[in-house]
Amino acid sequence: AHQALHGLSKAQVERYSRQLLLPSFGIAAQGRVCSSSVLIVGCGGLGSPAALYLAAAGVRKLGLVDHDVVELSNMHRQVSHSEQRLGMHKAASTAAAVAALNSSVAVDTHLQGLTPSNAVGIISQYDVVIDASDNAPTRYLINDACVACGVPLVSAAAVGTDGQLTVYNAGGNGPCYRCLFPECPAAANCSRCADAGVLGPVPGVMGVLQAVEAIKLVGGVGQPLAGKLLLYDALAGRFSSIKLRGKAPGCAACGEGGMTREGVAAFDYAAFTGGQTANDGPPVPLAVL
Amino acid sequence: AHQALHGLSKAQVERYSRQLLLPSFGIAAQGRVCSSSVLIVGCGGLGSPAALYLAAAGVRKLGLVDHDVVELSNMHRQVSHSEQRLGMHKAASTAAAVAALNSSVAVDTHLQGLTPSNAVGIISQYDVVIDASDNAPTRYLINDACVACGVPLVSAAAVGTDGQLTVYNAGGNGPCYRCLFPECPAAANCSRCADAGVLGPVPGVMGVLQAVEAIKLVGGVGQPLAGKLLLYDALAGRFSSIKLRGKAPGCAACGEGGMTREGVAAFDYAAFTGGQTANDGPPVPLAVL
Amino acid sequence: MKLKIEFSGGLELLFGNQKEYAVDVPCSEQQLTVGKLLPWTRDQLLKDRPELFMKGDSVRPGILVLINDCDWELSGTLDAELQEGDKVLFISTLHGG
Amino acid sequence: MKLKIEFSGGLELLFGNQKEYAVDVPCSEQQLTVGKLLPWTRDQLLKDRPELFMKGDSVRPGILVLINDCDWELSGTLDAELQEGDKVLFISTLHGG
Ligand SMILES: [Zn+2]
Ligand SMILES: [Zn+2]
Repeated sequence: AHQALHGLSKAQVERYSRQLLLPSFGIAAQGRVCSSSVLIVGCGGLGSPAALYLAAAGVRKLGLVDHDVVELSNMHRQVSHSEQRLGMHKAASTAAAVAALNSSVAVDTHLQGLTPSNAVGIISQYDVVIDASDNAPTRYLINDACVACGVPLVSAAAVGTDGQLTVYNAGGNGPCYRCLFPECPAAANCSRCADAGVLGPVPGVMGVLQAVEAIKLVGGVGQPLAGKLLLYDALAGRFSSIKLRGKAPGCAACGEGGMTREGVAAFDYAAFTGGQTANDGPPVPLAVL
Repeated sequence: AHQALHGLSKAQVERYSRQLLLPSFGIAAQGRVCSSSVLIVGCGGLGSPAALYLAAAGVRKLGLVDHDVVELSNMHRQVSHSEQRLGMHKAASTAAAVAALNSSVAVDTHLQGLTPSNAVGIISQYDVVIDASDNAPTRYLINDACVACGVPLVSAAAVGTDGQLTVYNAGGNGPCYRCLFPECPAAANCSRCADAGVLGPVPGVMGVLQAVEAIKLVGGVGQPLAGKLLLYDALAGRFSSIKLRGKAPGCAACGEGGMTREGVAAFDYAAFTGGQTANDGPPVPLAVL
Repeated sequence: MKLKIEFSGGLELLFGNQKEYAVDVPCSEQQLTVGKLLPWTRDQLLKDRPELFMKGDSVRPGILVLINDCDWELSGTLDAELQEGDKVLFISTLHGG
Repeated sequence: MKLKIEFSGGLELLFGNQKEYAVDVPCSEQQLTVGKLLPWTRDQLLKDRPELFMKGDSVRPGILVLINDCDWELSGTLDAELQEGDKVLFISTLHGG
């Protein structure tokens, strides 16, 4: 009878008791989290902590997308992996970490990575998507597929000692990624970790913040971090928040006659981004050291 | 010859390559991190991510203090543990997670918890201390021992959907914990997770931020978050920073004739805090659910 | 005098679980100290357990008072003079982790 | 006109690895648009690889311009008029993770 009332088992009540106690969260929000599904694209520096905290919080299903394998140079920031799993597929390694932490979470791994042809099919199965990817083509692809499928998108990035975070597509007049960046930056303007380096816990901070925002969305609590961009400057120990433009009327993704599900599959993301690949490039030569 | 130049092995160069690439970090800061020691008091919601990210970043020695065992109600936020390690001592469980992530980190576990008689002996062995504890007596004890030993202290707390973070004892005129709170709050004014609940990833955010601040301190980079208190309001998705008072001249810890190493061992923290214990109390009855 | 009063760190639970108040506090000749604001806040805004907010003439131990995001110790604690539009933030220190 | 100019997201690497500049920009009758500030910033502050900052009359794709922490799209982009004391922040979007 009790189980029927709130939909949580006795083990769930014990496991999530500290969230059930929270007046601003409670049984209703926990129940929604326990029946939600979240997709994490990228099991690296952002996706590692996002996956751990979403699993711990008790989402029903976690989707994990990556096409890389765990390398030693990932280990300083990608804490869902382990030395024993070096060489393993990243999504499979993160799935193992999730299973060890909370075996009640269903995990779907997508080992081929997100592509224009599979993106809509995968993303349409989830309530919220987390962009934890590391390259421009994938970021445009995720944005377009989330717009086409009407799925909220928690997007973050981290390079060097800086982090950025915002929520797209969560209602209101907030912009999508293409509203902000209608034209793709040149490769030289795209800071990536493999080229520019990154202080390990900086993506960690941003990835846990992504988990917070995803839990707020699926739990139906709080104000999503939408229409604003949160900036973290780790060296200064400072966060700031900037107010973003509204939707661009002529946006190729969210505007009138914008991106459809079919349009995503047909779009040439490689050409649009000037031949940038969805692969993390080889490590910069460190012979100088 | 190379090793002699920068003190890092070939495996270290590969593992930490993304931090070595960082102009603002580089080989000098990584070298300092690799020869540093950090003590984490509390292997719970804050200490779990702090330990993972400090291990990943490559500190030489990590001290882990706790006296509790892993319970199911911890698992929604204490991501260094696992279902398999339920019932294990928390410091030992976190040590296992650290070893899996970076076997080159030396781990010292202190399973008896921090007490007035052992605090100075333990803390004086470390370069930086992280306060990841969950109760008032331990927070005063850590503060006093860090003041007496001259060790910088990265202090954070999280309850409900709020987090707080500051760095004490890191040079300058910043206050210590007793400067801010010379009189202990009554138990009813002390929000703790076991009583008030906590949204799982909120201590996660604060714990990773503690790792960032500890790495800045031992690496000698950036501005420590001292003399300021960083506030995180997860429901609003907002960070703010407030300016704190300077040192209180008459502070019982850092003032003239303040706390000595011997004074810490002799101080009655239980009496000072009105009989609050260093134990996380039993869970609030959840029969109502 | 028009002020913003905010509560954080769980203190908002004593104030109807509302974190931000825009208030207009009666005062003579635009003179208002924090010492006078405290009992007004207790009497007008507090909904629950008044003993957890004030002790004597001041706030309870464990509560920080911030005027425009600066510790009130920097501006005279109870004697700090408030100006039109000031933000007064009360924070309860947290011990959890 | 006295302004604060800030760079973030790696853009500071083009500007001598300095994140904040306090500048005094020559202008006629206190009239200065962002469109005029851009080439001044490039010519006076930029140390390295000018092609990564501007493209044509505007900033390169991937750079956000914020005036007092608000997206310049909200105030007219290149035609936005600056006031004494304004803060102009240039952010490079990040792709890493
Ligand atoms: Zn759009
Ligand atoms: Zn002191």
